[in-house]
Amino acid sequence: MAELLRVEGLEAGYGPVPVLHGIDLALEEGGIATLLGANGAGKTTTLRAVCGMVKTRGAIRFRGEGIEKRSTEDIARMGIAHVPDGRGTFTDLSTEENLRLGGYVRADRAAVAQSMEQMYAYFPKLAERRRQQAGTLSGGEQQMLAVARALMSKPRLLLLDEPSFGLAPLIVAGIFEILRTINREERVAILLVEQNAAMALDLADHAFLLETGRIVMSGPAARMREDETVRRSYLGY
Amino acid sequence: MRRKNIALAVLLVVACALPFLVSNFRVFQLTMVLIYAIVLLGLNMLTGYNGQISLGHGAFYAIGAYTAAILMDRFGVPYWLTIPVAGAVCLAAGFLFGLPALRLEGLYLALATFALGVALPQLMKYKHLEHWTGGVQGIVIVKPDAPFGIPLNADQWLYFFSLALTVVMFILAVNLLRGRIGRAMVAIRDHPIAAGAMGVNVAMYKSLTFGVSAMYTGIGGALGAIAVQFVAPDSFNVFLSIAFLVGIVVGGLASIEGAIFGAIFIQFVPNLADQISKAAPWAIYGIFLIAFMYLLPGGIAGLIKALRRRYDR
Amino acid sequence: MTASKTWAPVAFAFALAVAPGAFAQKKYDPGASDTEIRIGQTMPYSGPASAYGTIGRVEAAYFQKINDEGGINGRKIKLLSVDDGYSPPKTVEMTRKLVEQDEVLFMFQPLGTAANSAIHKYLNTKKVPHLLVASGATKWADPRNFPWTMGWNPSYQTEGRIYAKDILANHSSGKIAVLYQNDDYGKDLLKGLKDGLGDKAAKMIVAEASYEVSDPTVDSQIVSLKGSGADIFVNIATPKFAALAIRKVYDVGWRPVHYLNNVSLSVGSVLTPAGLEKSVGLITTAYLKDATDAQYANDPGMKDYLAFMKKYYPDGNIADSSNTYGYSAAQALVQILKQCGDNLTRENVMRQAANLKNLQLPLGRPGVLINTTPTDFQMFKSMQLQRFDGKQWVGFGDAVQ
Amino acid sequence: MEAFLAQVLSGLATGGIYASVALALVMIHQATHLVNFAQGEMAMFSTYIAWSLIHAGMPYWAAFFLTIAISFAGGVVIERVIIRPVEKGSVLSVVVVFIGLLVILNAVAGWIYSFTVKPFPSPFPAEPLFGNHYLSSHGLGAIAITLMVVLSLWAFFRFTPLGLAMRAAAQNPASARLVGIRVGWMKALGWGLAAAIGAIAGMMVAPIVYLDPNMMAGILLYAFAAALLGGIDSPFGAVVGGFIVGVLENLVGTYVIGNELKLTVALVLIIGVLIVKPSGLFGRTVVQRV
Repeated sequence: MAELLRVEGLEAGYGPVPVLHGIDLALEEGGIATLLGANGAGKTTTLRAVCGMVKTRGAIRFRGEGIEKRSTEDIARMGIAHVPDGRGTFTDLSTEENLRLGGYVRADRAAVAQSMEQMYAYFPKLAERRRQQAGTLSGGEQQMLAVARALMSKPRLLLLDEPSFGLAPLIVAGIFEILRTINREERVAILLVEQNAAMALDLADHAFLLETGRIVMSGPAARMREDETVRRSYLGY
Repeated sequence: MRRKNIALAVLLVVACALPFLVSNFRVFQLTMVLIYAIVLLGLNMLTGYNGQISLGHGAFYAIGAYTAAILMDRFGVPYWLTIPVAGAVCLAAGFLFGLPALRLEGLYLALATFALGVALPQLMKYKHLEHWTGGVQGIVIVKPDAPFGIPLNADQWLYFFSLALTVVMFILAVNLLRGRIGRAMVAIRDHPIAAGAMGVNVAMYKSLTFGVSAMYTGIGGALGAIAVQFVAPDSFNVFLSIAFLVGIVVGGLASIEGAIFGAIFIQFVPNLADQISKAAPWAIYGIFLIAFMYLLPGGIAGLIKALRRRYDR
Repeated sequence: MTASKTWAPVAFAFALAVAPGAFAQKKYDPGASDTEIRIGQTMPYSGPASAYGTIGRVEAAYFQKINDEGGINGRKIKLLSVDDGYSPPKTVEMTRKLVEQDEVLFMFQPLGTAANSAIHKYLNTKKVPHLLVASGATKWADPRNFPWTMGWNPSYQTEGRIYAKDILANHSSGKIAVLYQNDDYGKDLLKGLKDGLGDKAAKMIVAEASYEVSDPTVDSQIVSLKGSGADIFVNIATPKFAALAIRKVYDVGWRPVHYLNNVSLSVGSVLTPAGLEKSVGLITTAYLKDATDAQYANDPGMKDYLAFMKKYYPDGNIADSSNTYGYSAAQALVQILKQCGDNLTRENVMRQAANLKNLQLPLGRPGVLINTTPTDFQMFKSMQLQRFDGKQWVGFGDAVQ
Repeated sequence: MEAFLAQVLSGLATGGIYASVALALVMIHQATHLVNFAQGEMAMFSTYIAWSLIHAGMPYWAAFFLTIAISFAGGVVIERVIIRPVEKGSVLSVVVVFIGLLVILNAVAGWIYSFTVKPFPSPFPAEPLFGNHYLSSHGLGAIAITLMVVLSLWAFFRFTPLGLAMRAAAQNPASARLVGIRVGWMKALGWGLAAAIGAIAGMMVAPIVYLDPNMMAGILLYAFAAALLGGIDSPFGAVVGGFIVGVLENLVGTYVIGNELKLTVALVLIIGVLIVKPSGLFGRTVVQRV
């Protein structure tokens, strides 16, 4: 299986405050990896660093190409879709317009329309809310919208930041189910940041554990799940 | 700290000596610098420290000026007594305008104050106010002579009067801004929500800042009226408000000494601009404005601070 | 009898000694020397009234021409014209600079009523001539209280009275509507009109409407005025608004007897924008010729003016009546300075300014002469009524007082 | 009654002027969430460009469209060169730059073209339509063009991907970048569009108020009032707001407080709307749920 993303010695921060102190990670095409860690460990910053939203040092290679100097727009156009924390919904626009924006970078109009129908098939709730102002959707619907919008660009890599945040367990389960389906059917790789480590490890095939800006442990998800530290600190049993 | 005190003392001695060294006309110009410094200090409290943009402070300057002129002309009130009255009137006017303005953020406040600055001169001509304001003709007032037989001419006396007032206003401002109130003002500018959460009464502070800022400006206006000996609606057009804004930007936002640099700038640079280009003096002014924003966002005060830091090291 | 005879030669000799002229010693006040006469001026080169800045420019150009031709009695004129942004505080500052630091002999044509009001007292206290003030307020001709100030424009009140007189003579049963600019100039002219109408004013004026220079149009005012049923319209507006009013009056189908104030008589910059066909029948007063009026195409004074503009002020707009205005004021000043001879004291400058006799300026309307005396500082006392025929202004009647 | 009607009609004519300038203001706001104080002066400057072209012998409509194109390019350049460097700074720095721009454009226009008023041609017939005396053909034509501009804008924002991208970029720049929108260019494009609309506004206004460097000075404040009244994010609202302000100004000026206090009316309107209903009559109030 070919390597999709490789990060080496990644450092990043906000202004003078460093957050990441040299991170290495890799992800295969079509794989799912999860970043675990406490609040403030640097998970969100890692995702932001990958898509050029913060100043970084170190190497980031996507499909063999260095992207650390690229702008967010270019990175998005290369096939990395990011569902940021807070979901980044365009609240004043309608559901459908949000989806259309997801497919903004694709030239083929017919294919975009097809993708849109596909999203409505994955998330029937969104089809019902097609014309509704996105800001008025429920939290779960907004999360679905965010994922759907990201998928509209036909990405190779989906960066997901806390998709379960603030949602009822039932809804979270639904979303994760769809993520699994999408990963399987569309061959989209996923890099997932998640508070709910149990669910994340369930979904992922590989996991990285972050502590204060460093990767302290990594390995196949199944093995990580067995680890004593992980279990005690993140799985809570 | 000691070095700073020495510098201030030297500055004050120079300021006291100047009127005996230069011509009366220069003394008048220096008086205007002092007046503008008071105004800019007031505007800087509002815009620099508290983050509320005003494009209409010329209106408060006008209210202060008219208060002084009407009191002197119609009621024979001595000039020195008009200053606190003008300050009080503007404090009230600023507070009242600040109340609704509270709800306006950034650009919208700029817009509302801009409208105020444009509309107020027209109000001064209103026929029902004409009896007081002198309508379009304005009011001519008499420049006060030095009291108690002090051997100073009228220009020099007014200069020292303004100097004393400036010193008092600056000391008040320093105490205000460096203390609890000043910290609250800055907190509101930088983190309005956090400031509210920490128990700062944001609404009260904002309107109060507006009031105090207007008070400073009004005191400047009253002094300005006495120095110029004339008020008319034409004196307070929207360009005046813009000049004040230019003053705090060039002098240095959120800087107390910046008010002085800004005052020197708006007093003398228009004359320079006029000499550079008779065709379009304001174009030069506009270029200055934008250039400062790009090259010296901290204004002259920021530049001096940076230079001193380098020199100290 | 005997005594006076004995003393007569002595008195004569004494008179010669003090009289200005060939026998006089060269006498100078600050600003004057053997080679130069320094003059100060404030002008709104920037700010809301910058349209008038061209007056200062055309005057500087005219003095350049005079200097190129050898100056006045061998002295060059140096005009220090500075920007006051139309802001009275700045006028005060710049005037003090000119008087106290640059030591000008006198102030020439500072512009604006408010600006001049701000320096009125100062210059009279300092005894510095405040000459040919560029404003038509009546207060500039008050030699008893302000002997150092003399205006240039015919006073607005006088102009208003001239219209009143014509109305009373020709349309005494009419109903009058007035549009005026809400400032000193508009109100002064309106006052003159009312004074001229006397006790009939209250009855005859059926509607008044003011506008502000910040108004985009005067449409609403014109509609109201038309609604008053008036059949006489007095248009007291500066060029842009006068043009707006002329056009609107015509467009709403109102055909009153239309008096247009003098500041807006320019064919090029008022009547053409308003539409010449819409301007037919307008009545105004004039003291200067209009450079855009075809009837002066072969007028020698006008030809000189156009040649001057071409050579010395090619950027200037011929259609702008501010340029003929400044040119004429500069010529009047040159006459005053010529009369001063070598006695260039402030007192003598003022004395000569108050001693202009039947001066016919090249651009003055025929019969409109300048006369001043120590008790009468009003430059223009007579103006001529004229009517627009669709192409040019045609004078009618005599020059009226 | 006839007088009243006449005031309303002439108010509509003036309202059309406010509407067109307000539209340009709304436009920049849509693209950048800024209120451009220099909008009026930009429109004035564009109109001078048109005037120069027409005086050089170009036919009206050719000059009209060329001016729009030049103004569009000018707007883009202004954004890239002048606004960009301060965009990330405080609101104050943006306001200061706007003010600087206003002052420069006004002074330069006066310097190049002098302050004398110039007549500006209208593409519409001189004869009034339907024999009414209060709305000239030009007034009606200008209103029609304004409405056309609003409609095409509405369609552009509603139906084209580019329009959608511009709205997204203004609303949530971070998210817009994540979907691959070049936010910087969207803003520049917004400025270009606003400048182009301003140019149309200027060319429609100038035949009514004559062309001079201070042409927009009086209009801008009323246009602000109109834009705010209609809702600063609603092009349609801006146009309706313009008409309301125009009529209101006439009626209040004529029947209530007299013509001397019209600016005060605008002031009260601006502050009143901002306080009572900041979203204006037609602006969207966003309901946020978390």
